[in-house]
Amino acid sequence: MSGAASPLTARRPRFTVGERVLSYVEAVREAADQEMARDPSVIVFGLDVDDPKAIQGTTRGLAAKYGPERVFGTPLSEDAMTGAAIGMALAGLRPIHVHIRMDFLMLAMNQLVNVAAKSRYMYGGRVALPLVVRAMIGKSWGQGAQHSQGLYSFFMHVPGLKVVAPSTPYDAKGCLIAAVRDDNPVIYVEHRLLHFQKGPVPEAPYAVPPGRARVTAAGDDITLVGISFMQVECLRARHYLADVGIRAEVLDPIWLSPLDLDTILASVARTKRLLVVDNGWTCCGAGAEIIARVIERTQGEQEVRVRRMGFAPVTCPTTPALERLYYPDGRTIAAAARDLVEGRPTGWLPDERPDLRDIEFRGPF
Amino acid sequence: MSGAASPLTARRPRFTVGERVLSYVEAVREAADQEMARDPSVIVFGLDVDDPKAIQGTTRGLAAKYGPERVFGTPLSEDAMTGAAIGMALAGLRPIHVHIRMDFLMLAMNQLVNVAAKSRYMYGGRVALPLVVRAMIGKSWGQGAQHSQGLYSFFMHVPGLKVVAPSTPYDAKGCLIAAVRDDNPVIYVEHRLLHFQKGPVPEAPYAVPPGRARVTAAGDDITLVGISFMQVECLRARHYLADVGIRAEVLDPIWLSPLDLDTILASVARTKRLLVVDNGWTCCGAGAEIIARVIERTQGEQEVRVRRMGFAPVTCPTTPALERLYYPDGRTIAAAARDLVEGRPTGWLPDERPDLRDIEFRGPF
Amino acid sequence: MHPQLYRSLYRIRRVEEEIARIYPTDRIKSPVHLSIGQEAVSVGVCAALAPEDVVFGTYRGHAMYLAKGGDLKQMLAELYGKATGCARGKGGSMHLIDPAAGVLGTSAVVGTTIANAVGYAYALRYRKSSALVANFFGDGATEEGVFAESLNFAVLKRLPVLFICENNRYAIHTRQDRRQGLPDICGRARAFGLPAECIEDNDVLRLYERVQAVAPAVRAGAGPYFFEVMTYRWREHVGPGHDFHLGFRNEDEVQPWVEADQVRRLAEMIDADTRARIEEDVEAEIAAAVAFAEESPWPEPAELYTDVFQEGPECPVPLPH
Amino acid sequence: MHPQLYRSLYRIRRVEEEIARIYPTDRIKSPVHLSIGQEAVSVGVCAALAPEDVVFGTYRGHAMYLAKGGDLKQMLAELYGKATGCARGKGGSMHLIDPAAGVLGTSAVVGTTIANAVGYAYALRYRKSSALVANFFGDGATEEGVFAESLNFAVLKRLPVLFICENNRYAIHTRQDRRQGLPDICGRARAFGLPAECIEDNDVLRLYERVQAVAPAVRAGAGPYFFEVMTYRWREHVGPGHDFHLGFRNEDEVQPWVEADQVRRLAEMIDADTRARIEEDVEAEIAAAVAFAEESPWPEPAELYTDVFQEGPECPVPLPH
Ligand SMILES: Cc1ncc(C[n+]2csc(CCOP(=O)(O)OP(=O)(O)O)c2C)c(N)n1
Ligand SMILES: Cc1ncc(C[n+]2csc(CCOP(=O)(O)OP(=O)(O)O)c2C)c(N)n1
Ligand SMILES: [Mg+2]
Ligand SMILES: [Mg+2]
Repeated sequence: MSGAASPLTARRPRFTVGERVLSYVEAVREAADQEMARDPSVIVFGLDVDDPKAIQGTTRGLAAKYGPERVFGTPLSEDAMTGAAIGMALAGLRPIHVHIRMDFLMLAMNQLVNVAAKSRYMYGGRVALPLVVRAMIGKSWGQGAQHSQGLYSFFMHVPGLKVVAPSTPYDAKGCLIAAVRDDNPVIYVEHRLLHFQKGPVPEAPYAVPPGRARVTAAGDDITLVGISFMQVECLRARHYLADVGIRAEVLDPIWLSPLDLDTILASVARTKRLLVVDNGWTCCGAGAEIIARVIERTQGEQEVRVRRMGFAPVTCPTTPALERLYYPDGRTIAAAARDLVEGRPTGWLPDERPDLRDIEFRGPF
Repeated sequence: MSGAASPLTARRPRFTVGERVLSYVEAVREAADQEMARDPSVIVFGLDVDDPKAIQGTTRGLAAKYGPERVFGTPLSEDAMTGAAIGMALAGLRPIHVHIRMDFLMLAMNQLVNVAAKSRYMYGGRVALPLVVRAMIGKSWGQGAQHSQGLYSFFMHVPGLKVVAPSTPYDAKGCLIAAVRDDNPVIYVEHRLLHFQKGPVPEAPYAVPPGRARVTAAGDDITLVGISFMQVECLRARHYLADVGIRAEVLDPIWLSPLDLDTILASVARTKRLLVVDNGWTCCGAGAEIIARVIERTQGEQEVRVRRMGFAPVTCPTTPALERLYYPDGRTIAAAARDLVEGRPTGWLPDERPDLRDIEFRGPF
Repeated sequence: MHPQLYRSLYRIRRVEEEIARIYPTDRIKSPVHLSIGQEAVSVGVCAALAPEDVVFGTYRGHAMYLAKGGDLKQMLAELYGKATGCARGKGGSMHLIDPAAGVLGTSAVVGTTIANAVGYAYALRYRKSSALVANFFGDGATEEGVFAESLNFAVLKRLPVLFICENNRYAIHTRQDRRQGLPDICGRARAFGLPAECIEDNDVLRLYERVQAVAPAVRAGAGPYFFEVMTYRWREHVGPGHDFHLGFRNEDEVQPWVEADQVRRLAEMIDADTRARIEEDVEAEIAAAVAFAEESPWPEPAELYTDVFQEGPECPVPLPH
Repeated sequence: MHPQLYRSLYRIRRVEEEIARIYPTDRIKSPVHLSIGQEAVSVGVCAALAPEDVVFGTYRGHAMYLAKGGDLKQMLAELYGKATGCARGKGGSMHLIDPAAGVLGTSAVVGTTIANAVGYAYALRYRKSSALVANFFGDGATEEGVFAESLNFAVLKRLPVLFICENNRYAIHTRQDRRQGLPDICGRARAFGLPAECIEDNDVLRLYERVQAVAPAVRAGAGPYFFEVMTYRWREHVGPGHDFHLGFRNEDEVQPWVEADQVRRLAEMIDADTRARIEEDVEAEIAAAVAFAEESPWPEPAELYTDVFQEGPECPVPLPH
């Protein structure tokens, strides 16, 4: 899906023709490679990072280039390996700990929530914890209950952790570089389907630092905030909405913690309408937080209409017949957005546009 | 702190003189005792449930009465013991798994989030999981970073789990009975300081079922929703507010999942002002969810002013000098409530009233 | 006994091959972790179990599910995502279940069912049942903390559990010796107080005999027992194909296992007529099951919202407020 | 060497007794897990360590912190919650730290620092350092899955770690044999490939010798080493008092340990003058430290919001957007 042709190009920051295009996978790989070349304290480990599949290719070639001491697979021991990552960080290394599914972080919660998030504070600022945890959200082809969760709100909840969920190759590289250079624990959230995205990525290292959201498409009628893969769906929705004369502005928070509220407030000040689309469940999710903050800040000054979307409040089913209904998509987002704009249930649902069809993902996994 | 005299009596549901008064600890103990007597499939286990301290007394005497097969301490193995509790529930037992601190549930997240919450759905409804997990939130006397967290929003986020946080002895008994009889996993949240509360508790078994909030004190000027121990602080705040002529209505959600939104909406419809006080961090917390839902439901029809309070967005410090500032209390809640009512920062902070002083808690733990 | 064992082995092998054959048509939109080459482990153990015994396994659970008597039609319908699946299409290949047959759970998170199995065994013991729980897991699962915690608890409470480690030497593409400082799984089990033995060469008959021999004591309260069964995965970790081209393992590594194939071995131990009849039955059963899966309806949209909770009748107890 | 060991033993014992003496005044508003009776473990190990070596421990960490050279003034100020504490009053008794002395962490969640120690050791090995990590934990901690996972990784990577299990036979009020199916901790360590030995009777000299003997190989890359040290907690699990009245253990169980008290034992092995001088020094140091804690200021309110993150200079790299 290369640049100009695609309706999704709005997502590219300042695209100059002839600029280099990479896939999300290549962008992640390049960021790790450049940081490892720059700083010998950067190491990469986690289950299967050094195997033939190389975590979708995101760690391809790193083991060969930097050796088994800097790039290694681990035993199936998420709890201890996370604790070990913390110990390495305490000793001044900058580990990147990789998990092929975010669901598996549930085995590492004690070390992440009770140790990583708290060490600096409970030790009175006498230690720093430069740690990056890469975790992937799965989707489709029967990933099901335990391979599809987007649990980033857990990490937003806990002080002492930073959380980032880049949705473009450009941000994937810049955010990983920023995360590696950050002296604090950063949960770096990827999405299996975003891995297939292509986009412009400068070759020289650059950082997309914490606390900066991006306006990925301009508009005046409604603000769509799309998190992780839902950013893609929001940009699809924008095109469906354009077909009925509604100009949606699309924002990508990029960093969820710290969150750039100002950019969202500036957009909402114009559009007066906010739809946050979570790549997870809505209850106590990022969308709840964004809406609560926006209302706390705007109440009494401007009237803003708000709404959340996210996974259906059920466990993810494997059958395509139900999985289709489990996730928001460009069409359902557009429908909800139009209802919000018109202030009434219109019952409208756009027919699928071929050029806006979802990425074809074919299993086995 | 017995009934009529205390400013906190508003929390009692229909109190008739001469009614039996129990402590929260005794209420929890009695609920477990009565359910075990009623149903041999109910068993209680967890670290130290059978030791001389008997989890603050909440399991006192159960081992002697029901024997070591139904009441037993465990190895220090939260992950496997949670998985075992799930296996027992699959086999038709109704385990109550006890944790002296909620922080330790971080070791059990994989089994709770990936297995307990999902089993019924991912097995197409062919199994049921009647499981109760009791977890205590600690506070004061240097509990600090790892013994003070109120992480219930994690469990509200995940479909398939129910969450309850009773704040009175009456609800402690009724909710535990309801939780034990529920055929689904229930996270039962206690608070170390609530254990000292006393209140009327009927002797006969009764259930306080999911999905019912309670108006614990009536008022028309503002709605205070206090979760877990913050319910006590909200009732304190109500008295400080009364001193300046503000009549606050106080609600206790009791069950956080499923949440009784209607009772909150009914109150807010009158007061037009909502302050939710979380017994945890606010980011992606219960307060964010409640405010987002209230706004989604009321927008366009009524203007509601909202605000959240909760733990300071930092790790819990041990020194009393800072811990005091870390938690909301009756006075800071009153101050925030007054500002919300008057629609401006008044700068008011009431002096502490001796009759509203906090419970004296003395360590070592 | 040999005919039964052969039927079970042949049936699993052919079901897996059939899944691999159908897979490229994309009608099975579910990750499949085939047990081709490892059938003997589930068959040897389950043949020695009683119907009321219970099994817990993993995402690589087709063999266990079938060997224990799980319904084939419902299994294939589940892989197809149909409403008639054993999990009504909501679980897929990694979450097979059949309570009627004692198949109580399979998980896609490595190691999780080890603790569930131990808890189930506690309930059996508590109920004075003579049933036991057999728990299947891979060599990689033994590296998860839950493995150690579960073994300790099972020994502490002398629970009726048979731990069955299916050691196929790999976790995805990583060899055991690259993950375990001391690759001696039986040794670790013994250190927790379990009697443990290793069945070399995937030997279905030996495994069957040994499980038969130790099961009575386990039922009688002697405590858990541990088997490590050396076996080998012929196909790729997940999916219908092979993975030798990836270069992480050498093709001739599989040869000895193919030569010692337990399906062929048992085939040669029974007379031709019996064998022909068995294969005929099985082929017919599989064809019928595939047809069933193909023709079954998709779940209704409303199904998305069911099965989150089990909601019984309103609470019987009077509510004073 | 004996005078040094005695100084360290006596100093820890007296600090703990002093904390117990002060505790009823409520000036120490922090849970305290005293190490009275267990001083020998930290002293025997740390006396054999080099200054650049690193230790990780638990909430019962006073002895380790002091034995490794942690600052006494800052420790007491921390217990008092003062701004001059080793964690600026934010961590209390359960989170002592002193990077300058190589005290890298203590946790209130059982078992957590075992994995942290292993990771730190990986960094040392990666940096070709000759330092090692000594990790102290209790007998209960060995039941947590992280213990097994950490040992496996340490052996797999041959990391420079000394695992020190302080076996005081209890987890709070529960005996080891009521928590462990096979109460043989060294046996479990060996099953993971570690050389393991048990030091009976809390013997500080033997422990010191043995650590000295094995440390060089550990530094040289031979891999981790495991010590189980039998010891005994004289006081209650948490707090300044005793707990025999609770009835879970019998008062005469402590007698042999009191008779074999390593503090008195070492006292008797050095000459009277040396001993008098040491005790004088230590008493003066403790008195000064208590005074320091008492007189130190509370943290300023603004401190509540500091130390959540380490914020360096803005990212040096140019930002194209
Ligand atoms: C907790 C967890 N970590 C990682 C994974 C990813 N994963 C899936 S299968 C597998 C290998 C498991 O190996 P083993 O236990 O030997 O079983 P086998 O696949 O060989 O049958 C891994 C690492 C997972 N599913 N769960
Ligand atoms: C993960 C976890 N579970 C439970 C507790 C509660 N707890 C605190 S100390 C302790 C006993 C630990 O025993 P042991 O490891 O032998 O250390 P000791 O106190 O005897 O020195 C327990 C269960 C905890 N702090 N962390
Ligand atoms: Mg394997
Ligand atoms: Mg102990």
